[in-house]
Formats: sequence, structure tokens, C-alpha cells
Amino acid sequence: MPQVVGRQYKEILKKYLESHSEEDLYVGQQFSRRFIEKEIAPEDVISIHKSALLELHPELQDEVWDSLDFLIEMMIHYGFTLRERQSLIRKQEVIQMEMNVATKVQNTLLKTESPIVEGLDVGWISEPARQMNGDYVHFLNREHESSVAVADVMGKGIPAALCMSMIKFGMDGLPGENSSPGNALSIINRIVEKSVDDSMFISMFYGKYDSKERIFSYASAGHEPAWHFNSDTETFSELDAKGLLLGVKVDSAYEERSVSMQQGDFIVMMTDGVTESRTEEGFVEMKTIQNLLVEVKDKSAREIAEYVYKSLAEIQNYKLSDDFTIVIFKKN
Amino acid sequence: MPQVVGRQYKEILKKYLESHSEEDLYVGQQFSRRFIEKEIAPEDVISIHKSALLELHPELQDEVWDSLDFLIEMMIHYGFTLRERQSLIRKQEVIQMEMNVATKVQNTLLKTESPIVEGLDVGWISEPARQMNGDYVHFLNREHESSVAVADVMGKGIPAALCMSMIKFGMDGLPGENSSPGNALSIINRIVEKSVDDSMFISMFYGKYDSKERIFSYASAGHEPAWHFNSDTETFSELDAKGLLLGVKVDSAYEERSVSMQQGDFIVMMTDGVTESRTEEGFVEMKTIQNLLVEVKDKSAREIAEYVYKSLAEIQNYKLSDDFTIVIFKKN
Amino acid sequence: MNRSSVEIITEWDIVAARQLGRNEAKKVGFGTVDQARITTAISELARNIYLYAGKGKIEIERVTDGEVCGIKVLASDDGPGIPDLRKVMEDGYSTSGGLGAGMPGVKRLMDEFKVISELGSGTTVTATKWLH
Amino acid sequence: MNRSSVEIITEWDIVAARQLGRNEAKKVGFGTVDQARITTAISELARNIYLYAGKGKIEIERVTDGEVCGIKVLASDDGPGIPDLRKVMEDGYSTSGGLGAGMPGVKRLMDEFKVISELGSGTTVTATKWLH
Ligand SMILES: [Mn+2]
Ligand SMILES: [Mn+2]
Ligand SMILES: [Mn+2]
Ligand SMILES: [Mn+2]
Repeated sequence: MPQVVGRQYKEILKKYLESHSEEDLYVGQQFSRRFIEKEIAPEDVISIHKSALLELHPELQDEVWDSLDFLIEMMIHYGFTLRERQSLIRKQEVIQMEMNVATKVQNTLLKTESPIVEGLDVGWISEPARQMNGDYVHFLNREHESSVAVADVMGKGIPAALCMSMIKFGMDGLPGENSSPGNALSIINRIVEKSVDDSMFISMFYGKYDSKERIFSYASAGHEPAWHFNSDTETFSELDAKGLLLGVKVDSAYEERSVSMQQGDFIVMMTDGVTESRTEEGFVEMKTIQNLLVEVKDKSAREIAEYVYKSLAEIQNYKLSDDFTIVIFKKN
Repeated sequence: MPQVVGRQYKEILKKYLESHSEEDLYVGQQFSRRFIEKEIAPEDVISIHKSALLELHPELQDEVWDSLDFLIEMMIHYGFTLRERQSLIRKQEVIQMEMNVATKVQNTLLKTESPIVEGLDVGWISEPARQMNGDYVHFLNREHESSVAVADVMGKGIPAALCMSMIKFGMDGLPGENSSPGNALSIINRIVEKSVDDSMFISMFYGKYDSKERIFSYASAGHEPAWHFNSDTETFSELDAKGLLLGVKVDSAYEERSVSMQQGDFIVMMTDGVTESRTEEGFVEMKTIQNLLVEVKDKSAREIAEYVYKSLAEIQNYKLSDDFTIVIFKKN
Repeated sequence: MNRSSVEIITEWDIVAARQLGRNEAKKVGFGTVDQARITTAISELARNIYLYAGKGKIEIERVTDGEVCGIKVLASDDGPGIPDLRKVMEDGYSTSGGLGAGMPGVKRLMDEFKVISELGSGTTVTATKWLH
Repeated sequence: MNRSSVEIITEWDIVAARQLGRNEAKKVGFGTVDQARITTAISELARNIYLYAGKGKIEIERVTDGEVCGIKVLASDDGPGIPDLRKVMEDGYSTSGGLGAGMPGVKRLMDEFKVISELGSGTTVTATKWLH
């Protein structure tokens, strides 16, 4: 402990004992903050205090000095917590650096490309609320078929990131003959169930457009329903299918349904970050989002997706409360 | 603040002021530890102390009480650090839970199976020093060829885990015509370089056994040399080839070399966790490890790998200082 | 009077804001330690204004919620605003950077805490402590 | 005498070990705060023996390294040993679990620290503090 600290402390304490002024307390507190930066423990502060008081008022009774010695003893464990805090802060800084690298790796790893299939216009956007995206979109192209998985990993952070790599493996490994949405979800479910903790679930919507038959078939693992926009009637119908979240049960079955698409129709697949967009007044209504979609129904799939994102982000003051993902399959 | 705390404190302080006994200080410290568990801040402790002293010795001068008020003021920022520590501990617990899940996911994700190729006996072991393994082994089987990549990711934790998923992608995606060790490393290097932070490097040894030609060819990205055990002469020769670590330069070239294998010969590929096994006396000598290998030269590849691991783990008192990976390709 | 305020322009105004806060806290009936906590919170907010916004205002209001009394501190400025609020509120960051206990500190010293900040148009912090 | 020891069997022995440590620390010339730190470290080690090993020993030795004096504390027991030393030494774990400041605390209170533990055959901790 440098002597100069003790001398300065004594000066401040002396002034305070003479004047009781707020200014001295302010100066004292600023001084105590520097103590913390220098990792001076609270027991040291009591000791500095005792020495200062002893110099200023040596006439005080023994009880004063003894009671301060007792107080030093009481502070030793507090001193330990202070040093522990320093070490925890350093650890947290290391983890933050790791997360930055991990985010970069993940982005490269999970890159996916929109499919090019005759008669189908695909557009999508996926924006994380925080650093790492817990939503995931993966496209798969096979001859005249174009598939997409839209997933929301419950739980965030590191396991979510690894989980997505797993989904990607699962999808890339799907055998051609099993590419129907229901089968695909069953297979991915088995992989997820096997490798993931019970506390971690994934919701997934799996859609496939067949450009020969002009049919969109789909299955859902506890995911947000998609919407089908009918360009004739300018109305939306919900596309939902029965199925448990991925990872709950090893032998889950996934209902498969389909709908035929006319020119100008589009399918909107999304995560709950879209439907549960939140403003200070509460949730944004489904009707509001559908109205946004109708406003730009004649634009390209990409423009539709971006318009919805920008509008909803603006309403929320650009502070997303959840990861936001929207995928548009538009028949043209 | 429950009044009972103040009363108990007063009793302990009273006894101490009367007897100055070590026992009272012990009781006092145990008491202060419970304060911390109850998140009682240091400024509260001073305040409790002041009240207790005031009841015990109301006759003390004003300077005593004023100086304790000053001390309370000095402790406020310390109180903040205590609460911050609590929050940092909770955060760390969350991260630990995430890591547990992530480890499980990673293990499933990176599962690899020993190749089955005529005339080749393969055995291997990879043991992490800590929770997550920063070494990685991946096998690839193609008709009469059997390849293996042995990698050591520098840097540990989350990005290392994601990195390995990337290597797996890279390898699974290797086109058949590029399966020569040198080409394989070039391709993987490009993937790594593109997606990984400059501060993160991977060393990799890539070996391929051709069962038609009975030739083992190899390339190395700054990795530990492998050893070739010649069963005729019972000697080892080093297999090393020129090449930079993965991720350093986008267009690194990797020298490719080969060696022909006779019956009873085997190749030992490993990470520096094997060659740099450390005991209290220093590093384990290369000669020691090679002697271990000779001892079990007639056993199966799997037995050889396990024998080396067990012997070296024992020498190190079962406390690995680095991830430990050894792969044996044995010609039979 | 239920509400009083101090303009923060020089470092001395920080002391004035502290004094005002301590007096009010004493009148409401807070004990020594809570007086010190409320005063420290005001001090931090005023110092942030002085250091990073140049000028602003600290207002102090005595509040009641049913039978419970309390003290409410309002710190406002037209300064540059806080670019990344989430980061500023995170533990370990603001303190290690030497910015002082800053926002997370104030939040912990008080019972309720709210901060609104817009880049280029300033920051408003509201913090309340109730007499338990 | 350069070395003295206390057997730890009952909780009162913890107090005796503390007293011995404080006296020795005072003799070596440590100030009040460091005396308290050394005593606390001894207290923690003795308490660990008392709570988790049943019985053991605290030895205290005055040491010198060139011109520097110091005090060395040796805590040994034949208890069950520590199953996961790495975890025990990690910050945040041992304290939150109610085991007290435990090992990381002792390590921080002293200048040098070493622990050897074998499952089923006991634990030995050596901790030294130098007079700066
Ligand atoms: Mn999510
Ligand atoms: Mn979501
Ligand atoms: Mn490594
Ligand atoms: Mn290594």
C-alpha cells in the first residue's frame, strides 16, 4: 500500500470531520473508486481508515481501535469476493472474444443459397436479435424440386449454434427418396433426439415446391403455421400440419399436407420472431403483417421479404425482441 | 436488514471487546461469510457495526460516529462490486450449462468410423484434456483408398468446436478426383482461411492408404510428423512434409510424399499431446514412446493405440496437459 | 414542494445534486446507508452528464405508491446518446473500462431503473427507490 | 522453534490453529491486515479438514528466501481427497455452493499455493505468504 494513499485519505477524512460537507463525501467516493480499480480490498480500506483516525485523534478510547480491528477481520471474505469478481470479468472477456470468432465461423458454415427452380421466385431474410442467430434457414435443390427448412432453435448461444450445424448435416445427408417433407422431418428429428439434451428443442417448418406438379407440400414440427396467399381472392389461408417439436420423441410422425399454387400465389414461411413482433403497445397483429404483404404482392419474393422486415423493424424501433426470419416462395 | 443480525453482531463484538479472543474473531468471520451469502453489502456491515458500537459504547466521541459515516460512504462502490460478482457467477453457471449441451452435440456431430480396407488394420484414440476436445480425427473411405485427417485446433472452446464441424464439411465435400493428401489439404485450407479469424490456426496431417499399391501417401499442414515403423529393421522413420498451418494463407501449397508399406509395418499419426506428454520431471522422450510401440508391435492397431494412451496417461498421473490423439494404420 | 432540480454544468453541480438528494432522502425517512446509496446513484448520473453530455439536469421528486413513500431521480441531457445500451448495461464492461460503476451500478443502488437514449438527441434516466 | 503444529479434530482446534498462525505472523512482522489474511487462510484450511476429512494437521513454519521472510502453512489430512481439483479451484463454484471461500479463497489470500490430492488417500495444501 503506497503511503501516499494513506496520507490523502487522512486529509479527506480530516476535512470531513471538520466540516461534514457533501463535497468531502464526493471526493471520498471518487477516491474509493480508484481504490477498487487498484484492487485495494475493503479490509485495506478499514486499515487505512484506522491509521488515519489514529493520527487525527490519538486520544480516542481503545474500544475504537479494537472495534476497527474486528471490522478488518469481518471484511477479509469481502476482499476475496472483490478479487473473484476481477477474475470473473476477465473470464467473461475471453468468452466474448470466443463468441465473436464463433459467430464468424457459424455464418460461413451455415451459408445457404436460394434455389433456382422454374416458375418459382424465392426470397428470404433472417436477422438475429442478438449476436448469434437462433433461427436457421436451409435450402435444398433437387431437379424439379426445391425444399426449404425454416427452424427456430429454442435456447440460444453455443448449443444452438452447434445444433444448426447438425441440422445442416441432417439435411445434406437426406436420401433422395426420402425427400418428402414428412419423411425429412422424421429423419432430422431422429438425429436431433439422439444428440441433443432434453432441455433443447427445435421447431421446424419443412416445405417443398414441385415445379412439375405446381404443388407445395409441407410438414411442421411444432412450428409457426405458414400462410398461403391466394392471388385470386387476395386472402390468406394458414398452412399447418400436426407434429411434435424436434428432439422430444425419437419416433415422432409428421403429418404431410399440400396445396396447389396458381400464378401470383405465394407462401410465407416464418419464425415466431415475425408473428410475435412486439411494440410498446403489445404484439403486432397478424392482420397488420398480412396487410403489409398485400401492399407489395406484385413485387419480387425478395422485395416482399425485405419490405416486411423493414416495416416491422421500424415499428419495433429497430430493437428486435427475437430472431426474425421470413421466407417467400412465389409462383410466377 | 433483520434486527436479529444486528443483535447477534453486537453480542460477538461485545465479547471481542471484552476478551480479545481468537474464538470471537473466528465466530465473527463465520458470521461475515453468511452476510455475503445473504448479499449483505459491506456498507451494511459498517452500518451494523456502528449501531452495535453505539449501543455498547454510547459514550464515545462524535468523531467515531462521523468517521464511520464516512466509511459507509467509502464502501458504497464496494457494495456494487459484490452484487456484480453475484450476477457474473450466475452468468458463468449458464455458460457452463451451455457448454455441457454443446459437448454432447459436438460428440454426436463429429462421430467418425474407422475405415474397412483390405489389408489395413486401423486403430485410434482421442482423449480431451478438458471438457471439449480440440483434437479431431476424421476418416474417409473410397473404394480401395482409406484416408484420415488428424487435426489439432489451436485455441480451444467454442470456436474450436465450430471449426471442427467446418473441417468435417470440408472433408465430406471433397471431390473424388481431388482426394490426394496434398490437394485435400489445399481445399480444406481454403475453407478454413475464408471462415476463420486470423488468430485461429489448425494443424493437420492427412494420410491416405492405397490398398492396391500398398502405398501410404501423406501431406502435412504444420502438424507433428508421423512415424513409419519398419517391421524388418524394427526402426522408426519420420514422415514429414512441407506445408503451412491451415488458415494462414489462402493459396498454401502442400508437399505430398509417400512410402510403401510391408507386412507388419505401421504408421503412427498423432497430435502434440502425445509427443509433448509432460511429467513432473519434464517431457516424455520420443524414444520412450517408440519403445512402448515396439513392445506391442504384434498386437492389433487398436491395442497398440490404447496401450500407448494408457501408458502415457499413467506416467502423467492421468492428468493430460493437452488433448491426446493417436491413429495407427497397420499393414497386415 | 414535491420536486426540485439542479442544473449540471460544472463539477460543483454534482455536489449540489448530491446534497439535494441526500436532504430529500433524509426527509422521506431513509436510513444512513440508503441515503448514501441514493446520493451515490445521483452522483453517478450527474457525473455521466458532466463527463459525457456536457450539460443536463437532475430532478428529484418525492413519490408515493399507496402507503409506500419513495424518492425518484430523473437525469436528463441533450448529449450524444448511448450507442449500445445493451453493452452499457452489461456487468463487467462499463466498470472495467474506467467509466465507473455507471449505469449497472445505479440500477443496483435503486429499486426501479429505466433508461431511454437516442443517438444525437440525448439520454433520460429514471430511477426510484422505495422506503421498505 | 521454526515450526509448530496443531492437530485438527474438533472445531476448537480451528481456533487454536488460527491463534498459532496469528502469533507467528505477528512475530514475523506482518501488519494487522496481513495477519488477518494469514489467519483466515489457516481458518479455511482447518475448517476444510474438520468438515470434510474428519481429522488432520496444520503446520506453520517461518521461512526465508534470501533477505525476505515469510510464513508457510501446511494443511494435511488422510481424508477422502478432492475428486475434481480443477472444478474446486475455479472461481464462482466453491463459493456459491456454500463450501465457503474454500481453496480459491486461500489461494488469493496467500502468495504461493499448491494442492496435492489423491482420491482415498488425502489432501495436502501448502501456502506461503511473503513479507513485502
Ligand atoms: Mn429462438
Ligand atoms: Mn423465435
Ligand atoms: Mn489443441
Ligand atoms: Mn495439442
